[in-house]
Amino acid sequence: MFQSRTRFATGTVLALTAALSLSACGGSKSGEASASSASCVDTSGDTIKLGFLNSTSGAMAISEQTVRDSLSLAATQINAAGGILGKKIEPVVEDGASDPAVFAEKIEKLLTGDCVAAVFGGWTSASRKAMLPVVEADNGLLFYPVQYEGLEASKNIYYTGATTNQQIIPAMDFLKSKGVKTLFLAGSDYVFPRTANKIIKQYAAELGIEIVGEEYVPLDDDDWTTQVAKIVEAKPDFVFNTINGSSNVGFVKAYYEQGLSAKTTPIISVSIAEEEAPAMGKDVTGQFAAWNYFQSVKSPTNDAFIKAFQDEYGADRPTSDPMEAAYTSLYLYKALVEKADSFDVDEINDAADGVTFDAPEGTVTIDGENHHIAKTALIGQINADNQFDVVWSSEKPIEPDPFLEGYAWWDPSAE
Amino acid sequence: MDAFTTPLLAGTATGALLLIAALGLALTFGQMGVINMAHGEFLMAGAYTTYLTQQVVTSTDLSILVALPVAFLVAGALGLLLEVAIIQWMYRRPLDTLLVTVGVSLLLQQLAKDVFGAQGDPVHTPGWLDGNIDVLGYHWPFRQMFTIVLAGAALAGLGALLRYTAYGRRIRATVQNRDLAETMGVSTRAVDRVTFFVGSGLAGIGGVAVSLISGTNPNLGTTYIISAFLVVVAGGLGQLRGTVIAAFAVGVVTAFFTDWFSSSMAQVLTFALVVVFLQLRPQGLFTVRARGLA
Amino acid sequence: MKQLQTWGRTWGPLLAIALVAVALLMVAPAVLSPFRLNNLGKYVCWAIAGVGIGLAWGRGGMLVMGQGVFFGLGGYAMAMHLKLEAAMASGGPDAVPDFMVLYGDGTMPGWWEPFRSGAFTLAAIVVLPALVAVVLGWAIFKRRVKGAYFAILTQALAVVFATLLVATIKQTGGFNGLNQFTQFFGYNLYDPVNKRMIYSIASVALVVCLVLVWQLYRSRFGELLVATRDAEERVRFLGHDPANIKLVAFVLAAVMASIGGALFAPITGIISPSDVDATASILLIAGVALGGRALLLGPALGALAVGFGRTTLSETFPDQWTYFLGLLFIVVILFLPAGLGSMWSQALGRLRSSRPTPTRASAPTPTDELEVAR
Amino acid sequence: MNDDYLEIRGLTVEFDGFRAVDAVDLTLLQGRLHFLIGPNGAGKTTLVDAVTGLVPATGLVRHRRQDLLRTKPHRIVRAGIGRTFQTATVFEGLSVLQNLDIAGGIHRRAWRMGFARRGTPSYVEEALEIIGLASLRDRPAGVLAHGQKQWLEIGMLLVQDARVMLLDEPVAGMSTEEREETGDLLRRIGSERTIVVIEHDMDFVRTYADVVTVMHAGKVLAEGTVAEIQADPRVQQVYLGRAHEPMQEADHA
Repeated sequence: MFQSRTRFATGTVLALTAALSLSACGGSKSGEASASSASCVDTSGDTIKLGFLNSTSGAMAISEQTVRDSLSLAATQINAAGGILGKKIEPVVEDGASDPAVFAEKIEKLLTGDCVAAVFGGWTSASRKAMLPVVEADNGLLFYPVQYEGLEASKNIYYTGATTNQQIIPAMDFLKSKGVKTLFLAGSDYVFPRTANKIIKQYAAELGIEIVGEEYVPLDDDDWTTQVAKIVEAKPDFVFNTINGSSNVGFVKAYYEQGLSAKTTPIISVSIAEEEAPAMGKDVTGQFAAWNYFQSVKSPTNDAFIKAFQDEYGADRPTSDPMEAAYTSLYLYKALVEKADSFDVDEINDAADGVTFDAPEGTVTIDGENHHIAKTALIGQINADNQFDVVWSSEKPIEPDPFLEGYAWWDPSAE
Repeated sequence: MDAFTTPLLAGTATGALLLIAALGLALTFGQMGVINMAHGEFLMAGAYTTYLTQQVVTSTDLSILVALPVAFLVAGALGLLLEVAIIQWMYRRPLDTLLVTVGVSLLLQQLAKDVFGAQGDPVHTPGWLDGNIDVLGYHWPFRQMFTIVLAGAALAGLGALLRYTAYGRRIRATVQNRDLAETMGVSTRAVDRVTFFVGSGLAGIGGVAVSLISGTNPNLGTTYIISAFLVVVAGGLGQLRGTVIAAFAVGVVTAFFTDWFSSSMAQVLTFALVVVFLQLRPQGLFTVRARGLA
Repeated sequence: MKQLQTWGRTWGPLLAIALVAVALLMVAPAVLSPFRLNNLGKYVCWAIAGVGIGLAWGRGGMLVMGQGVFFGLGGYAMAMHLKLEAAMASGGPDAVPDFMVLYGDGTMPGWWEPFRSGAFTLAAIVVLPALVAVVLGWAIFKRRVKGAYFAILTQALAVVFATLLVATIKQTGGFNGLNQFTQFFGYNLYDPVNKRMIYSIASVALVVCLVLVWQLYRSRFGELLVATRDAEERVRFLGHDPANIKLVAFVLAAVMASIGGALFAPITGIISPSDVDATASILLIAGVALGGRALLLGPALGALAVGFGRTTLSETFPDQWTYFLGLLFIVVILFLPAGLGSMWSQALGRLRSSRPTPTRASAPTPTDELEVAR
Repeated sequence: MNDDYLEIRGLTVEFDGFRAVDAVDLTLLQGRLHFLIGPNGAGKTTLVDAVTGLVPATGLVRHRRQDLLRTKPHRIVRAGIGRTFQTATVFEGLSVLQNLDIAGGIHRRAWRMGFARRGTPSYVEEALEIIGLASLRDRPAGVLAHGQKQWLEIGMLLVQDARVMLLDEPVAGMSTEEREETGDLLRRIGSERTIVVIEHDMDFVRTYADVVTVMHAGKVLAEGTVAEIQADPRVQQVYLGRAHEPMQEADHA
């Protein structure tokens, strides 16, 4: 060991590896990029592969599993009714593991490896943002079923959840109609609440509603005591809640603990639905939520949807807005393909405008321009059974406007 | 006025919670040099115990009182199991113990997710805790006062155990000089187990208090554990006094930062403060035995 | 025979590194689909960070549980540049990233400005983590904070870092992170040939890091580092400040993690807080523990294995991945603390003479921190 | 006389109000074997700890015009002050040669540390000869006999080129022959160094000491040759509380 005679040979190794890598570096510059490989989707057989990409592990698993369930239900129903263009759906399921990078990896696998015709899934904006460049590069299709903060449109993504002008803005209209003068904003410290509140603040100025406070807590933090104390002090007419996930429980508990209630300072939420309401450990009767679908919506389509879902997964399982949006997304895909009479992405996009489906929430229509769908906004009030009584509705479907171009008061560059 | 009282009182309650969580950590670390990364999951176990107790004991008013001893036993038993199954084999490898317990922590979280679901289950606050008292404009919830009382009781109980019982004397002897204690006929193995049981059991009690804040969820442990570790680091070793002061300091300071800036910034600033604090007072952390270095 | 042994000791490891290089740079591109190759590229990025962890933890005894922070510094530095490249390609030289327009007021923080320059970005990927590591390491090591305290502080750092990222939406994209890159230093990021190029760069970076630690491990510094791990106070009485020795290893590990992160961003097309938080940091440790923390190739191969396992296991048993990970920690650390690679070394050692290995690097004896902990 | 000696003035070490070392004055000259004796708890090891920067102290410790109390431990080593510990602390996994080599680090520039060892440095060879372990050069230090470990540690001090060597009970637990060898070794290397030995074994002290300092309760009780010390009634008082043949039975613990 001591009498090592070998001269240290780092240089040699470096030269070797450099040479190896150079051989692999014959890349092409931007602009002259080779056209993306032609779609590998196989439409010759009597089945068509569709990708279901939801997190079945990690923090988002509980939410996304419900979406997975309703997608499976829709696939079963469609197959029982003869499939899409006569082809049975063959689902290829993948776990996004609540990690955006995994979503990006898996959608690539689904599109280029499994050659699925379309992918359904994603929940967090982070996962959608991660999938967007991949699905655009591969010219694939993604159906995203969750309400989100808007400000996005891609020709390769169909958004079947609400954008802000179908949930946030109607909620503000509802507050105005209730004569609300002062509003307190409470949200998780991430993109959706921050963006939603930016819109709320600008629209509130327009409506003459005063924002008397704005508080954020990290996603995984449950202690809202200090922030709720500020609500107590500010005495707002209403609290606009954009908190996500389990942090809601901490908020609601702290809120009741310090003597607030639906009578004194009601909350309107955009992420508490049928599943979350009973998990608060508090009687939340009388509080409000803004969605486009409630289990309590009265329509034959909804009754059939609820029955089918509960037959499949158990009578105790509630149905909620994202589940309905996911269910709807698969039927919309079917309608799209059948109208285009093709599984080809470009042909589907050409045929997209005006495609409708009689969904559990009511009739929805695709906007061919921005790939969002026209939806009716609903405000529900929680009753003693943890179901929502619809107390306000936009009456007719609202055209999607993800960039809020139709709203004069909206100034994206203002704070 | 309540710009001062709110963070002070709310922070004290947070500090009390951190204290309950940190006591067990400080105890096992001080005695055995073991950092148990699954300690947060013992908090979680305490919270789920509260939920389950409420399924059995239908009177919400009683259920919390029943849950306290049950949670202590459940979390303590988990700790004991961990000690017997894994930790006792690796006392000479403290860093490895830390990593193994990371694995245990992952397992327990996933297990909770599979058994109880990721959604989290509701825990109902008993009527006698459901209310508040107006302290200079801050509607101080009874629940927070209860947490402080609970921490005081845990501290007093632990102090009494250490001071007045035979086991306590053995624990103190082992902490001060393990080898000597052993030659004096103390079974340090048995003492270690008792310590682990008590330390983990305290986390179970903390879990009951946490469940009153946020119900249950599988990630509940991770929320509090980092702060509890910072408390142990800042508090130094061997003395409960350091842990007590550090817990309340971290709780109150975090509450003030939250009030002034935001929760996110409060986390960042509190961490920075602990690092700065270590610059000023590393003595509590540092001893060298001169006669033999090996 | 003896000569052969000497030859093998010196050149054996290099030969092994060369085998890794051939496998990554020639075999893998030939047999894997572009998608799988890209995945492998992702694991390679983790492996680069893993090599650094092996240096700091395996040889230096510093359990770095927050390497995600440095992974993130490099990843975000690179991502900022890619984001600006994408913006400038579509909106001219003064364009700002899309998310700043969407979520902010359309103005860019001043500290983003220099990242328009590719050269600055490359320098930042090395200098930034080094600076942070020096400041932090100085503060911690000089005050003789070590063992479990050190591990906890680094993990807390990762938690704080992720929280900070999530909360600064207008500056870092928050929870969504940075994504939607279009090009990589002028090359189209979605061209398969260019993707292979980036993969190759990552592989070369890994090989370079391996050669670097090979030289370090056989150097006097390497011996001193192991000596510091096993008996820190004794090293002080050899006239060395252990803090400096540890600092060097810690900084090198930080820079390696940063390089791994910097390549992770273009390979996966995204860097977000969940790639750099405490959980991500734990995952990095898992690979190193599995492969063999103190071995030359152990950390890298372990990281590759964990990355591969994560993908395949989550494809096969989506819900069980966490169980596998948890069990991996328990089983490996409890029964095989020196990692899977140690079995190979032991087998090799039995073939050789009974002479002691030069540095007892592979057998951890972390009693030192216990002494101090008391 | 050059300035190559160790000067201690008013050295005081306090632990929580207890004075372990109390205003000690000592001058330790080059070329002599100094012995530091005293009952347990007299403050001998603490004195060495204070000189080498292991415990904080007040007063003055000067070597070559450098105030050691204001110097960090590793800088004290670099200034030429080396020490050993009661329990031999060598790197058990490293070979004898490597142990010596690693001690030579202070002779190298920082960047040179990045290179592997090539050949054996001359000062390592020299030390190896002096401590008589040349034949065991490739043996791991962990398998050495107790005495050999102590010699190796002394060898490491030689490699460090320590001008002042503070040895804490180097012959404890050694056989008679090993003691003799150690004593001869100390004589050999002591001619051009300042060597201080803490020792309990009075036979050893009698045979090799040039100067003996007796410490008691943190203070210097007496100083002088072996004969002078033995004759000192205060020393006898300290050791046994009565005045007959004191040192023979001095404790070994």
